[in-house]
Amino acid sequence: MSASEAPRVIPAAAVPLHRQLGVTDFELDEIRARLGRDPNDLELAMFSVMWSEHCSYKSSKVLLRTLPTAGPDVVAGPGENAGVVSIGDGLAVAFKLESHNHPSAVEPYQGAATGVGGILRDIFTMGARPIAVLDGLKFGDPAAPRTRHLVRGVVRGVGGYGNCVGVPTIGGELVFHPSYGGNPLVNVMAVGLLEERHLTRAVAPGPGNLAVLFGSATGRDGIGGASVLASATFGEDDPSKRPSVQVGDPFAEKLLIEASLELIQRGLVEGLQDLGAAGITCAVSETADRAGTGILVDLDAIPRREEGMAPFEVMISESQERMLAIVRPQRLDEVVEVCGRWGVPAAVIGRVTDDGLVTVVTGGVDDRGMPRPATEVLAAIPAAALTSDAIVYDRPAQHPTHRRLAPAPGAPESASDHLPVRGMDPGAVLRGLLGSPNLGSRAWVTTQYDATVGSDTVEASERAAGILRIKGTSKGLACATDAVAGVGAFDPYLGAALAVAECSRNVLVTGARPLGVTNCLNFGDPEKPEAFWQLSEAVRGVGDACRALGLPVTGGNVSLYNESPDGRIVPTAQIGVVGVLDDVERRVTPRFRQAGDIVVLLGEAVPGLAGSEYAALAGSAVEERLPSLDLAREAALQAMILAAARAGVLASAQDVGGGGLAVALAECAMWGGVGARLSLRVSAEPAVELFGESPSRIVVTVRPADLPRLAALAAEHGIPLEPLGEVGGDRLQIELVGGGAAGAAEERGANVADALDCALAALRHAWEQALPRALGDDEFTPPPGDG
Amino acid sequence: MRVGVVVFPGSNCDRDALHAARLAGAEAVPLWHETPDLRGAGLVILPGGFAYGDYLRAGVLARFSPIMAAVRDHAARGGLVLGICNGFQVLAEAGLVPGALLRNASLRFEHRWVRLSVERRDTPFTRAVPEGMLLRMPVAHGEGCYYLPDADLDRLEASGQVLFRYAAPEGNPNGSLHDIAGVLDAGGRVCGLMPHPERAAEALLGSDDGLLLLRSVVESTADGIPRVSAPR
Amino acid sequence: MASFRYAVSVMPKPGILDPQGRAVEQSLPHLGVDSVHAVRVGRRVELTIDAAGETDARAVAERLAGELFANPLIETWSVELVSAASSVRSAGPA
Amino acid sequence: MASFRYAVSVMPKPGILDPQGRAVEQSLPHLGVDSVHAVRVGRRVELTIDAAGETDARAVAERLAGELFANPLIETWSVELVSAASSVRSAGPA
Ligand SMILES: Nc1ncnc2c1ncn2[C@@H]1O[C@H](COP(=O)(O)OP(=O)(O)O)[C@@H](O)[C@H]1O
Ligand SMILES: [Mg+2]
Repeated sequence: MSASEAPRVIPAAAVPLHRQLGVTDFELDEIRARLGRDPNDLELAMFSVMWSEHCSYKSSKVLLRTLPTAGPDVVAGPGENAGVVSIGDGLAVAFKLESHNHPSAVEPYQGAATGVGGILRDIFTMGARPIAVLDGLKFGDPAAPRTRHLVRGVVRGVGGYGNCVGVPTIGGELVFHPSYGGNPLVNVMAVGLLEERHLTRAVAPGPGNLAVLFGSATGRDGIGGASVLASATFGEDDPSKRPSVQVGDPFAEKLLIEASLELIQRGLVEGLQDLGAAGITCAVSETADRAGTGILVDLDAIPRREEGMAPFEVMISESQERMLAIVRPQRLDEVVEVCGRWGVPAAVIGRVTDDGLVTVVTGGVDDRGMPRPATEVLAAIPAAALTSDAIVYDRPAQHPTHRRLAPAPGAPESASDHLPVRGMDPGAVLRGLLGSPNLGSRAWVTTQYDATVGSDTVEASERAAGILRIKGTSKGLACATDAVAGVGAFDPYLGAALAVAECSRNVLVTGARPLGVTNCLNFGDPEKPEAFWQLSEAVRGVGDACRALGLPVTGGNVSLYNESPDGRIVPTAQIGVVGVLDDVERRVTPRFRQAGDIVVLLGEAVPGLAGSEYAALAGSAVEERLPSLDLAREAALQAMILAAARAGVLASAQDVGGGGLAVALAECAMWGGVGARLSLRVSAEPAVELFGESPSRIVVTVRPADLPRLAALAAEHGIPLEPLGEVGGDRLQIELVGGGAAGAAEERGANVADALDCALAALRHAWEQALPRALGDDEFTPPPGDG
Repeated sequence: MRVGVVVFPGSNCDRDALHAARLAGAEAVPLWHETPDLRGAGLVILPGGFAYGDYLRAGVLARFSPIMAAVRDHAARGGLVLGICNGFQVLAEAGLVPGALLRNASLRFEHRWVRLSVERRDTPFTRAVPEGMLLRMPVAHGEGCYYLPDADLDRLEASGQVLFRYAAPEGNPNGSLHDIAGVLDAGGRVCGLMPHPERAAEALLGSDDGLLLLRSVVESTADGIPRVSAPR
Repeated sequence: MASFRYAVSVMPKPGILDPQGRAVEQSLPHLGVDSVHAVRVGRRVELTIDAAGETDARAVAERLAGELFANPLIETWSVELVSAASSVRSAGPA
Repeated sequence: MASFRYAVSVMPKPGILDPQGRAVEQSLPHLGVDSVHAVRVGRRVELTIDAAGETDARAVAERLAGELFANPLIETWSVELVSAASSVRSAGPA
């Protein structure tokens, strides 16, 4: 007998309903204050889902308000289903990141699949055609059978949904860290393209307009905490009949996309809202509240998939693939025709009113959609009370006593005094890093994703950013998503700021100008002061970095309570950035291009190996320092690289990220199919220079004749520049020179190389085998050629 | 010449096919699956995607769409039909080309760039392909493992109905028998292939080899009347 | 008019490679099971048919099985009358 | 030691959305069929188990059904003893 089946000490009836629904006594008082009376059971159920963390952002709202949201390109910022930024020519891009962590932990395939479905709906609700998906995935130890099961299921689920709806998955990240063992993260970013004139808002204006629900019928999916109501309603009924796992139907979603976009393009809807968390309750209350209206819902008109559903089940069901449109009565026939042609059922379920209330009735409405005398009113709640006037907390934050030195949850207990910064064979370390689960080729994942459907994909997958061209223009879009969990584990502020810097750098190295930031904040239980402190530090980090880099935050998502019996996840601010390339033909890629090109390092290493992949490989780094981030320096570097790309100086460019400079160089060489002969000045420790992950560095190559122009740009922006050598051959050779290297020489053992010298084939082999080996899949055949 | 691209519910490469057909110099029009009217198209493309979600078995539900009767007639009259990926699965389920497409041997969805050898250049689909050239284009499917019982397979080979094979270095992504990537019907007018030529129609996207197939069709029908070139 | 519920079982033909069955077999040792072999994975479709009698209903079921649910090139099928409700019992905790 | 062949039927739980069943129903009008409803699509796994007796064999089959073949969150299953050969008759031209 599992814990949940154990006989309750307190009989269920002794626990008041609101508490069973997760509503605190204090919150119940707040609800009473807003209603001026006691809520009935249905109203309580509606409040419980709308005042959940997921819908109300009650713990994070005070923090999110501090984020910068304004910018010259912003068309729609936070508060809408997705942020929208202009890219000129009357075109705009909608993009957003969202989590589906908990559903994916329970049922990885369906959890991830419905996560993709949910974020796509946020995009096309705005009037944008979804054109790209990126996924930020975090798991525990790849050798653990449970992790393998989760990774397989989640990757299949992301692909299963995205491939079927026909939106290419062009990027993302897969990160293993022990703290995610009991609580994986599945964050999905979607990007859509729209004509600005088709921008659609999630509003319910115009009393008398109709509320039309279209898409799948409503079943008992995703009825979580409120299922306690079911026992009140159904007595002894088998709880297994109340499935809370949602099953995705990408085929239905594809039809929903086409129907929705056609409705928008033909100007048939006044407002459009997808149904996500809290289902119909959320959709009607948010659209009404935004428009300052009310909505009357005729419960009996809502198409159901199952018989015998209780009113609360219908009102809070999270059945997938549904949309709510607000329609003028005279356009209803056309709306029904469009939906019908796409095979999408549609039903009028209510009307916009002017009383500011969400009213739920049963027993019939008159021709005007208004209640008859005999009609029973099941619920009547001010729309604002459910949404904009929902409860907000200012929670206590408390930083942990060991801020930087506390080992991350799951990290090995014993700390080594120092990392082996001397006496190592750098080539062996590089192969070890490329062969590690976090840095190896992602082909095992990306071959399961359709990256080319849509015929717009210019670059995908292994690169820093995915690039799409925009048909009918010379433009391109660069998209990336990043988190820096390794550093976030020690310092949530720094981890979040680094993630913003890295993600926008990833977009910039393609030559694209970043337009905006979306984010997904994955944290623990906000009621624990330490977890709330982590969240508030991370928001501060995102805000500071965005201000320094001149980037508006246009939207995002917050996922809290990411904890398991094994502990809390490390603070994880997942960042998404979209940028525009004026001429996609002139994009810059990381691939080394041509023998004789000069390899140049822009920026310089700062000490601090904690949180790096090198530290993870070496075993432990809890005594080490963290790298530091100088946001002014980062901004200058980003301005410089954009100027260099625009001037056409760059033959290639790659951001220095996980695994440090050596890994960045190895990637440029492997993907370009050509090596390099380099020498690196080592001022302090070879490990810091080669494998440290200090930010604000980019490796570029230029034609020899272009070096002076690059140097001039670097000088102009105050960026340190160091030519390292030249492209050529089939090996990556890095000679270590300077004071730091000389000091190390004495300690070098007889078998240790003086320089890093590896055949590309050996690097590629390590890199290609990393992930299949980590996941124990020996049947996978990596694609030949460049990733 | 006019290319018609069938839009089934769940097709998701229909726009790509229309775009590529236009790049190849054709006039391209969408054809709605409920309407059995080919709008005068000389070539009908059944595009990639997941018609009816690929539920039950890839291609099987689409096979019963009203437009398929018109496609069948078109083929019977010697009109050209090209099924790409899901379109190939529909053609196979409908019996318009021989064989069945089983789940990939890896049991995974496979998105990869592959290389195709062109087994015959005397067909309306391949006449513009230079001798000896391997065509580079992506595959993206979960059920593309070509199967025919042994005896039928021998007959297929003998009659020259194998048109494309997966070639080195990437090789066979799905376990198809005889590395078969695309086949012809007995009359040589209907072609099904798993890889996506329409996604390889511009150098910017990595390859324009796929355009050669569409150019071949445009050339074959330059005078408006498809020339018949039956397989050996 | 009466309702009849059928289960149509569709299995890969003998001789057709069944990678799913093979994958199941390969995963069995991890579960500590070594007594299982000849695993084949197919489909089961349940449907309710309204008809005047069983003969008529079965004819529809057989037709759908052969034309829709199974591909005769690669699959075999059988049609079985089950009770009006699903023949599969509910199992496992929710 | 004897051999027992089982068929495990795995079906979507009642109440759980079955996109496949729904798509099949939607396309039935194209086949001129309007008497069919409540279509559910599941899996059928056949396997042979070596054991001293049926009780032991069935225990293995039940365990695999619940742990491997079905996902108890969204699926139900049933285990049925079939003849040593596949219970599905061969049909259509080979
Ligand atoms: N971390 C965040 N940063 C900025 N905006 C956020 C963040 N989290 C949520 N938001 C904004 O709050 C609003 C509500 O989010 P959400 O409930 O996830 O929307 P939806 O239900 O449409 O998915 C959205 O406009 C979203 O962009
Ligand atoms: Mg939304």
